[in-house]
Amino acid sequence: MNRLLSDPRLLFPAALVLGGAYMLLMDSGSVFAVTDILIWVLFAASLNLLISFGGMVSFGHAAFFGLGAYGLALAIFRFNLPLPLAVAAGLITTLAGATIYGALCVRLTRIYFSMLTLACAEITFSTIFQWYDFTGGDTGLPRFVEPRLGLSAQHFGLVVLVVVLAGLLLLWRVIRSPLGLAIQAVGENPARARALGINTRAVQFAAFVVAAMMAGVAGMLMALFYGNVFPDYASLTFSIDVLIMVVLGGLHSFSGGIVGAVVYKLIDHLVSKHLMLWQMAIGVVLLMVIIFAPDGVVGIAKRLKTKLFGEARP
Amino acid sequence: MHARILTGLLMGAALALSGTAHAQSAAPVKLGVVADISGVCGPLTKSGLNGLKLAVDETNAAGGWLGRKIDTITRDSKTQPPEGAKVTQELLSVEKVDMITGPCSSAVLLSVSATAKEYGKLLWSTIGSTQRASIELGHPSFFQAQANALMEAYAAAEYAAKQPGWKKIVTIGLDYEWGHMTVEKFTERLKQRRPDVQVVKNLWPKLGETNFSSFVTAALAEKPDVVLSVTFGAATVNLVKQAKSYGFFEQTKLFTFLPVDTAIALSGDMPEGVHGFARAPFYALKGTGVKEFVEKYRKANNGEWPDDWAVLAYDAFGQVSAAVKAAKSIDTPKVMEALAANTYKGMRGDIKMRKIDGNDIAPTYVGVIGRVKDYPFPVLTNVTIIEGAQVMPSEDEVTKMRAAAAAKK
Amino acid sequence: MMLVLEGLHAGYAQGAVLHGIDLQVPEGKVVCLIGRNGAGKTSTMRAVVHDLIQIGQGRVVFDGADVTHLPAHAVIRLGIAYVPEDRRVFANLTVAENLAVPKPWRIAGGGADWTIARVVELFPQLGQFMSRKAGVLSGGQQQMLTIARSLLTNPRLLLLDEPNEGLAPVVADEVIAAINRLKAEGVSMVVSEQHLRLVNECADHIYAMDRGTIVFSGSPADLAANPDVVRKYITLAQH
Amino acid sequence: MIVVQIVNGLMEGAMLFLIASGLTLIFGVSRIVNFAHGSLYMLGAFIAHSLIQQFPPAASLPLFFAEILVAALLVALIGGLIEIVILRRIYAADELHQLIITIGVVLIVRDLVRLIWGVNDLSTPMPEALSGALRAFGMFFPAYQVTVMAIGIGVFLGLVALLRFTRFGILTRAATDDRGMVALLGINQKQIFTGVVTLGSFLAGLAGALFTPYGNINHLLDTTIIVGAFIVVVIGGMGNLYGTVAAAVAVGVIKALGLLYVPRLSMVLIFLIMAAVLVARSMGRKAANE
Repeated sequence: MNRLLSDPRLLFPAALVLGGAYMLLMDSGSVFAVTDILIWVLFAASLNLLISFGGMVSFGHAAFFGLGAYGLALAIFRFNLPLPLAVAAGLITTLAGATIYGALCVRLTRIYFSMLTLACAEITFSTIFQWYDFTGGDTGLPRFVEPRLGLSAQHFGLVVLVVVLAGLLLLWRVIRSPLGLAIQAVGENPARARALGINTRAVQFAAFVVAAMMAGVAGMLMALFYGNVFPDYASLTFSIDVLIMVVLGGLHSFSGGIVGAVVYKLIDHLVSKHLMLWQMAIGVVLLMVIIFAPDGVVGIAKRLKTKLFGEARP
Repeated sequence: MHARILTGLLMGAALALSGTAHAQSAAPVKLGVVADISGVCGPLTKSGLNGLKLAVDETNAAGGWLGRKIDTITRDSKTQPPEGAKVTQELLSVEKVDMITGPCSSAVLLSVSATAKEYGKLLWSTIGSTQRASIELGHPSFFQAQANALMEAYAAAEYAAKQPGWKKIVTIGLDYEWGHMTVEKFTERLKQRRPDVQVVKNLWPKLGETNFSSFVTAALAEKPDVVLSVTFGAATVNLVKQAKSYGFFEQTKLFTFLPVDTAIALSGDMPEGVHGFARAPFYALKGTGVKEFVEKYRKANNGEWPDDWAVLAYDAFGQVSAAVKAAKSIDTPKVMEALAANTYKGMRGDIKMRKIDGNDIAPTYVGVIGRVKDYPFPVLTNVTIIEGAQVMPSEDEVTKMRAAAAAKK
Repeated sequence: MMLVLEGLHAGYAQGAVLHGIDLQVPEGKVVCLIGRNGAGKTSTMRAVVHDLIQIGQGRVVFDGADVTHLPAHAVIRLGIAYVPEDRRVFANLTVAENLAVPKPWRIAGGGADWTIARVVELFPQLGQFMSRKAGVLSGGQQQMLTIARSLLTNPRLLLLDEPNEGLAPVVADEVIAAINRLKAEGVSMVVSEQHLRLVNECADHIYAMDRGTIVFSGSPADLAANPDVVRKYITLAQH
Repeated sequence: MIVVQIVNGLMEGAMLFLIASGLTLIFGVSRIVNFAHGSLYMLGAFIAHSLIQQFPPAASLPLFFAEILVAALLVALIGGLIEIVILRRIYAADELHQLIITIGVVLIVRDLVRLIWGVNDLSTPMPEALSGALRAFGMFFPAYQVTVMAIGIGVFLGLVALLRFTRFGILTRAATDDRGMVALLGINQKQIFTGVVTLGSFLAGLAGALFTPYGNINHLLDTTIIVGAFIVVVIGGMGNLYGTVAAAVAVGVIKALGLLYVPRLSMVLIFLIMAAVLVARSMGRKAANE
């Protein structure tokens, strides 16, 4: 049973069927909430690839979320391109950003890498924020398209589900591929990887681009979901939120980013009614998790499981 | 193994989220408040919420709307547009609110407005004032209860045009939409009225700047007659305090956005003679019920004075209230119809919404800072009221602006 | 016994590297750890002072006291000093400042107390460079500085990790002379190396390591009688 | 005109230095990217505000500076407590966990400030004696800013002396080079960490307290300040006090001149410099791979 569930060939179709049923059967309110979570799941999973497997902590992952969203929105709003071409434009914009930033960032390691990603993201944010004539500046491009392309909540939710699952599957495949193994080798110990003849920079660059592209896809989904784009998509707040999700979920496992996004959004939802104290609530949870359960929610679950069902077989 | 946790969590999430969609009871009217509680807009929002609460409580005490109580459901947009869209969607689809109010920042207002449009539910704004919400992106369920930013820029220009000594102007505008639009439209209108006036320099501090000294010296270097500062809240306080130490107020004049909260924040540090424009300074209001409101408000809020945001929230609710009564319905089209048809006698005098852009034909208050014995903080004196009708873009212009925005696509 | 390791297991995040080390250092003696790169010599020393490594099973006993779970600085304060392989001088501090960091945690009494004057006497070169940044010193000078710096904590046991690695023969001679002088003063030592020089010149007892275990234990004479051990676990000396 | 702007830039540089110096010291020793530094700055500002409200210094400059100092000391105490209660538990954790925990502190402090002082903009009167401008060389020099600049220079010299000549300073620099080795010489790292974090917090609190009468304070000061402080610390070489001075002055001057010549690029400009410094670092030295 266990093995069956951890096998992607069964897991993903199962998630598709269950999720699809959920999307089609539930009321719009719940579908909206789950759609929003799914988009963050893909965003967080993409950062998780970079952090948990590549050992690269990006402070500026939202840059690509923003680039994807704006690439798509501008293609539609400024150039009246049809959706497929706009999607291509979003991907190309993200790819361009990822190539430039990635080439620069992978030259650095650890905190210097993080700081450079921060600088790159802030440059992206500032450019979007200040380029009024083109990007619409701080007020963005509200309603550049009908929210959800005019689809019903349920149908759009289904589209998001399919895209997000496909994205996750792709990330999963990347991690299991030779490239993924190289990424992990570099992430664990760059010196040893170099000694094994791996071109560490090339591998890190590849990981950076893959993660960025998935973040771009998430950004495009968000843009279409609300029919709006705003500079906030590329903001430090978004970068930090997604970083928190990954840590909250737990490092060093594929599900960390996914679980983290879900848990973060749930906490956010639960405390959102306590208007004055939601930040403190998230702060306290973060402190608790890092001090008492540094391997995150996934780690807690693993330990619980070991306790309940005995030692897990590797 | 991961998989099981994942599915479990997703299921849990679904249950938790759907659980909030409790059954509808026909009784209360639900008013969704999308408020920018955390973030730059926090202070303005807090006053606005106080004003709204006072109005809702009074209305409920008097039996509510059409015999139905009013429930407010408040959410924090965190001053982030995507979050604003998200909570609006939640309020409309899960909580099934009947109307929405609240946003402060232009960007959040626009994102909330886009979602409200989709549901055709009334959205009224009392803090956020970007004209994009009423004109370019206007829609039949949007109601702007104050002079929008464009009208305000024109009003400021009308006032400036009447100051014969103001010939050479430097502008300091926060580097975002409100700053840029106001500087641009102010200049445009002023040039029409007074071709002899020159705007010699535009300076653009970034949003969130705390050190204005370089901007002050750069402005003073031009030896202007007046400096127009399109800033609000913290930025205005920083600018005024820092300008003082350069002897700014001995060398030139300042003309800026000065709602009551900013004047209170500056208090003792506010130099006399600063020219300011505001949306609803209670001490300058000539309409009905002002004195009673101030008393009630202070009693409910530990003696705090109501600022423009509190007044506007209260006054706008009164206006909607009257429209609901007149329409005998809370349906958006009917309420909008009533808003456009009826004149409301509020604190800002007789006021009425214009149908084409859903904008109140509302005044702007402009004056000079002075001190009077009634209030422990500086107030605008010799207040000129620039009537909304005088600065509103005509219906033709609105149509043209909408067409231009559509063509720019 | 000065130091006893009992069935010690230890490792890093990536996995275990020591698999049950048993080792004893008698008071006043020099024990040599030999073995090739990656045999576990450095990890063994780190396990004693808890530097960067996590201890699993087993015990570390120093002078009769169990120190297995003490933090690094507390172990040092009991009288162990560690001179790491890569020296780790404070590059941006001057030689004098480097020497000002340690404190004589253990007051030995009498002439055994180390002072700056005495370490300079041991390594006269250091005296000339007191105000120079440690980062610009040569490898040999850095090695001397590191040993001197460690001595200023007044250790009873000194752990020297490949002190001759990468040093010119002349400088290595100087280091060996210093080791012999310390031995004469009664400091117990654990010295690791890949070659045979130190073994021949100072060792009282020898352990050979391979893949995280002890594969040989004996006196220099025992080692000489086992050419197989030498061939298998020692890199042939280049000099 | 340019001269005036450069002078302004220098004065802003002094303020930036006060904020960034503590951050760089803490980073140097603990390698923690301390997002909570901005929160401590904000606390300094609010505590100074409350003190000045409670005991108005009126014309008494000594009382005013005493209040500033008390505010900074209280922040130092809070910072020390945060180190002992929270940060100390995670020195062995990886950098990401350390970073996130400081973000947790930011979120908690921000809500605490909202609870205690509310959300309104607060302004504190400037002491009469420092509110004017000094006139020299045909230019206005605002007395308060000149004072802050003098304090900035004083703090710099004090820090240099502290780091050079005291045992605490030598240990701090040694720990900045290699904190593991410091422990291997028998020094209890925790004491150095607590000391440095307390000192850094004091500097953050001092900067915040000094800002109080100069501008408007609200619960957003933390975010407003922290990114700027990071930029200075990164350009200055992360952990390098001298570099931080140079970077603070450079950023101050570039900002002041930038608004004259490239007003619309001011935001991007500083980040471009930061990126350029980092990239140059990767090309120039191997220092990035430590």
